[in-house]
Amino acid sequence: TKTALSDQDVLQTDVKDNTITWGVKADTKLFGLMDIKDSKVKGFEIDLAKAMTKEILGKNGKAVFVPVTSQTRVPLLRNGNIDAIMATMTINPERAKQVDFTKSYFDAGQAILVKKGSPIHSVKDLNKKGAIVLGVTGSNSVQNIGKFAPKAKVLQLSDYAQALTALKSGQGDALTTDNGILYGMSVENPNYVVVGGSFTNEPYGIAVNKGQTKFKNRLNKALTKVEKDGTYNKLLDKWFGHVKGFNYEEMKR
Amino acid sequence: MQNFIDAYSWINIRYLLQGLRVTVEVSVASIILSYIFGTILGIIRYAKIKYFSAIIGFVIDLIRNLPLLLIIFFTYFGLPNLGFKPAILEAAILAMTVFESMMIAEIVRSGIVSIDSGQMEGALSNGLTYWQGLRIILLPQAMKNMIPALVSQFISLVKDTSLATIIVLPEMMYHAQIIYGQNSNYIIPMFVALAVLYFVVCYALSLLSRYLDRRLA
Amino acid sequence: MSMIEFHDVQKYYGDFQALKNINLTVEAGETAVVIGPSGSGKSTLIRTINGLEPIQDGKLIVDGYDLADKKTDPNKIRKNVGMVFQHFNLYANKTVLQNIMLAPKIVLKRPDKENQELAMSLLEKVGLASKANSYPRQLSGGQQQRIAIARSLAMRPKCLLFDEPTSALDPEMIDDVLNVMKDIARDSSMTMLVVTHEMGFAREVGDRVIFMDDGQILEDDTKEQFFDGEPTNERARQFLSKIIVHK
Amino acid sequence: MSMIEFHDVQKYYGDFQALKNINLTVEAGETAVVIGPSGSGKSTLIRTINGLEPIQDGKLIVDGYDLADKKTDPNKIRKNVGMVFQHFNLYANKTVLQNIMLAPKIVLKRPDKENQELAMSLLEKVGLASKANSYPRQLSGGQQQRIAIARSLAMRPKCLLFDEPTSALDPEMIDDVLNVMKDIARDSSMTMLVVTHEMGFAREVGDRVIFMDDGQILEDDTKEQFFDGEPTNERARQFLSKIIVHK
Amino acid sequence: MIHIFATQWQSLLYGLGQTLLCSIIALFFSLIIGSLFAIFEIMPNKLMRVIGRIYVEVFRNIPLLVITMFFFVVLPLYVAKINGFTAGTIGLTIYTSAFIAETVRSGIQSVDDGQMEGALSNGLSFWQSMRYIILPQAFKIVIPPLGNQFINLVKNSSVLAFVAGFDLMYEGNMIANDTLQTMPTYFAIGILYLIITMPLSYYMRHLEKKLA
Ligand SMILES: Nc1ncnc2c1ncn2[C@@H]1O[C@H](COP(=O)(O)OP(=O)(O)OP(=O)(O)O)[C@@H](O)[C@H]1O
Ligand SMILES: Nc1ncnc2c1ncn2[C@@H]1O[C@H](COP(=O)(O)OP(=O)(O)OP(=O)(O)O)[C@@H](O)[C@H]1O
Ligand SMILES: [Mg+2]
Ligand SMILES: [Mg+2]
Repeated sequence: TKTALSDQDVLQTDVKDNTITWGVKADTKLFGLMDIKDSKVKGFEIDLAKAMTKEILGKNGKAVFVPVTSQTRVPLLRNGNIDAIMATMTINPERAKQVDFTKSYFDAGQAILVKKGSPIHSVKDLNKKGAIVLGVTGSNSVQNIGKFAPKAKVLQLSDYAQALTALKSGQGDALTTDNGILYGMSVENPNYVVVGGSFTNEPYGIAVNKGQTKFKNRLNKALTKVEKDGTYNKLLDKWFGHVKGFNYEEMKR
Repeated sequence: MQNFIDAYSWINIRYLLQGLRVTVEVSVASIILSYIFGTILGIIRYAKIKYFSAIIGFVIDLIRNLPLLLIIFFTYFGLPNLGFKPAILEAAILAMTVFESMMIAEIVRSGIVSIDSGQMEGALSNGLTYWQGLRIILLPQAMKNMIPALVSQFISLVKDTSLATIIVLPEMMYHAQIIYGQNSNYIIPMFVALAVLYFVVCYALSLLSRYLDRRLA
Repeated sequence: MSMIEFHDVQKYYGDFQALKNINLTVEAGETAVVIGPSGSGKSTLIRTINGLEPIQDGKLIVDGYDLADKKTDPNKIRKNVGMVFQHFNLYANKTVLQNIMLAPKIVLKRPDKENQELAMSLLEKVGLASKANSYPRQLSGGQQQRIAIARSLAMRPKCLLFDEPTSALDPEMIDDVLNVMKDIARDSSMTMLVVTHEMGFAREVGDRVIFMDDGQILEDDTKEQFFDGEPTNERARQFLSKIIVHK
Repeated sequence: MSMIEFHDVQKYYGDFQALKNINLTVEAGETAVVIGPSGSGKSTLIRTINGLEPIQDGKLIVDGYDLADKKTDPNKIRKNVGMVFQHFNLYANKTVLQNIMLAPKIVLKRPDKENQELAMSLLEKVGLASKANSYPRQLSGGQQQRIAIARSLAMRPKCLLFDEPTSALDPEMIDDVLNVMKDIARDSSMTMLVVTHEMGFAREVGDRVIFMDDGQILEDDTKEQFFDGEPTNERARQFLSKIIVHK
Repeated sequence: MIHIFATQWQSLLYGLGQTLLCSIIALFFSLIIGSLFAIFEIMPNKLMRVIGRIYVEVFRNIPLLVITMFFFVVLPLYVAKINGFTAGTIGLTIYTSAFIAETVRSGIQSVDDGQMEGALSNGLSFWQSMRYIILPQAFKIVIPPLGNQFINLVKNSSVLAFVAGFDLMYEGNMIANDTLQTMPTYFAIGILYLIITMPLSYYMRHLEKKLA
């Protein structure tokens, strides 16, 4: 039952089983994407999770990855199917009421993607009646648009490809989400560009069940460790070094 | 056009077909199970057994009126709270079976209702019991009339398996999403491929129904 | 022991009284013909005997069982009392042979070999041995009705009930069915209760004629009384003149 | 001009020839009765006249239109040629009055008031004015058939076709329907073609008797020839003896 | 869950309204279009039968999401931009109409042939006979399976969530994501769907009894 689950000490069990089970994205380029050839999930978050697992459990520690969607990640965490969520999840106060976050492991910023030659050059240009901004369900971007361009209407689609396709069909004036992802799209579609730089901070955090303070603290410690020993920067370079226009140097730790 | 050529690389197609295989497996399992349970429930509801039929009837109405998506959700995430923790595949089949059984129960009930009442009277006066008359005389005739409705339901079922993407069942729709996750330009080619593959499977069911319809006519 | 006994039987459909104070005894081996205008309760009468309709008051004893008693399982009676309907009610999903063999097989557990032999001999009797593997819908009405009779006979019943067995048939089919029924009636051990307007049948093999109107039995005469004398009841006389003149 | 003319008409169902070389003329105002064994093609004959079945060869001129011609719209003919079926075919979803008023309203665009008056007077004529607001299933077969006749008459047709109008009826209902039909037949302007085994009807109001067998017309006699002389055709004689003896 | 209702009632209510609106529009048109193609399928004219058959087989055998996406992302490229709600409603209408056509066809075929013959010989045209005589009786026969289709329609309207149609499912996804109270949110959504579908199914049951 629920109480039993939260009573269990996740850290203790993980150490005993020599395994940490991570909930990760399987459909998000650069962060967590299933590789069709070998059916393994790959990306920055995966590599980071692996590094942190090794840090916590030692060289032979095992990281298991369970693909999650924005609808399933919290119930899976609650039911104990996964120990932690590392899935482009922005830390915000509303969410912090339901789960505990570690400190941020990636400082994304929200940006907008538009068609080349579009009259829209920054989020400010979207602040007018009739402007439509496309987003993706499960990202934190809606509330932010509400702050930066309150007059615009936001449509959320179920994944990035659908949102981009909707943009191409003229269903919206701009596509907004975290800059890393937008730059990825821009590489595939040179006719679409990221404009205006990022206008928010979207700190991604690892979520664990409430009450698992020991585990959370251990994760924080591991994160600091991989940042300090250069692993973090190496991974940043590996995944974002080639993304045109994305200033990953700024994000080095 | 180039998008289509790239999207239909052998590796992607193979991945899509792997998804199709799961779709078909879940569909076949759910069709067989829900056909059995749906028939039983439909008969119980038809037979007007005191209290029992009314209760079953209420449960049938309740479940068939809920979105399948939510039933899948509850099966996968709610049941562990009750001490049963199904795997993704089990949860998908279980949820589909529960839901589709209720839809089929309703079809079976209305199928039996539509059989001429003389058939049951003939059976009774011939010495058969009510249940024998139901099983041997009414049900086979009802089944024949129900073929179009049943097959429509099974076609819905096949496509509804895609709702289990929500619990990350590796079926065809989910695999398509993974593929266009690699490159967002693949989305339209993938939707076209989905349309074709679902069509092939479902149309095969349609043809089967026409064939059965003719054979039993 | 009498085959069928009605004692002050009352039957209602909701508020509507379809049978009013019925008293009637049919002895084993008798052939009784029931006539009367449409809606007079003939079908209702015959259906209560087979337990297809419950009665609300009185006693109805068939083959020694009291149908008014809730504890009586009507299936016990139906094993010995067959019924033939206006619209045949053959099993649409079974062949002719299966129609005949089904109930003996599952109700009486009669061995297959014996069952099949009896079925075929009954099909001979009704002149339809060649149709054993046809489905009901492939047969004419007259043929279907003869099969329905064979189906009832296969249970070797003590008593057969007929509800207007010829009235849905084309005129030229009627004779074949009536001939089969006359054959059965001449077998003195069979009790028959027949709702029909075929006066030729009544005259030839009936023992009694019962006239119903408005849920009541208004006349219950021997065949001789009914045909040679005149019915005493005015409505019966009227009705009789109407159906006989027309033919 | 003749009302109905068949010239060497051939009609097939798939490979099966249901009408063989039919030649027949019915004059306006005539009442012709068609008899023959089951499956002889009587229904088929009458259904071709109403365009319900296409013919494959020959000429079939009804009310001046050639039905063999693909360009002929059978609806033109049906406005003037009504049909009454064995099983009534009343609109199950409409009341009696709506059954009668529907076609005049939407086909002839007859004003409501006139339409209603005619419908009620026809209901009077068939003795069922009190049933105007009943649904077909609430009526006995005899009543339904009389409504069906009224429905046909409401179109004020020149010609009425009847396909065994009384053979699905309880015996006591038959007279009422026949009486209505006799009434219509006596109106000398109406052409009637009636498939029936009711010899009383043929004798009383028929002008001609046509005997069919095996898709062919074997006898086509005036009433007097047919009833007073004997039919010349052997099969016709046989058939006649069978249906008359039985009744 | 009560907390979700209490704090999110505005979004939920809006979603309920959109779902209801989409369902009503799609139900109305899919009934008309479905009946039309059902009639095509049983017409004497071979060409019409083939057209009816193709329509039904194509649209009931491909996923609703694909049809809807076609209207949402492909059509705007060549014809005209339509919003998610409209695209979803059109997709739902087409998809459901194929199922309804199949249902109504079986209903038409189970109406006694005599009804059509009676109407034709009474002077009505084929279409008039269909409209006044055959269809009303066919609908009566197929009320239970039609009810199933209607309920499916209401639930399938959740396809709007994929094209930002602001329906119940869309709002539910939003709320679940913002608050992370996933289970309570979907429970609430389930209850709101029941509010639409339960009365619908009881109404169909009532109709079935009334017309029996
Ligand atoms: N299931 C029923 N519910 C209500 N009333 C019924 C029912 N069955 C019969 N009745 C009514 O009971 C009366 C007797 O009906 P019944 O069928 O026994 O008459 P019948 O003499 O057999 O007539 P018919 O010659 O038309 O067959 C009629 O008034 C009829 O309308
Ligand atoms: N739709 C059809 N398809 C194939 N064969 C048919 C069809 N309708 C009638 N027939 C055949 O055509 C022949 C003539 O049938 P029809 O119904 O005209 O006979 P009928 O004289 O009216 O018989 P009945 O007295 O039984 O009504 C029969 O052999 C019948 O089986
Ligand atoms: Mg009766
Ligand atoms: Mg005929």
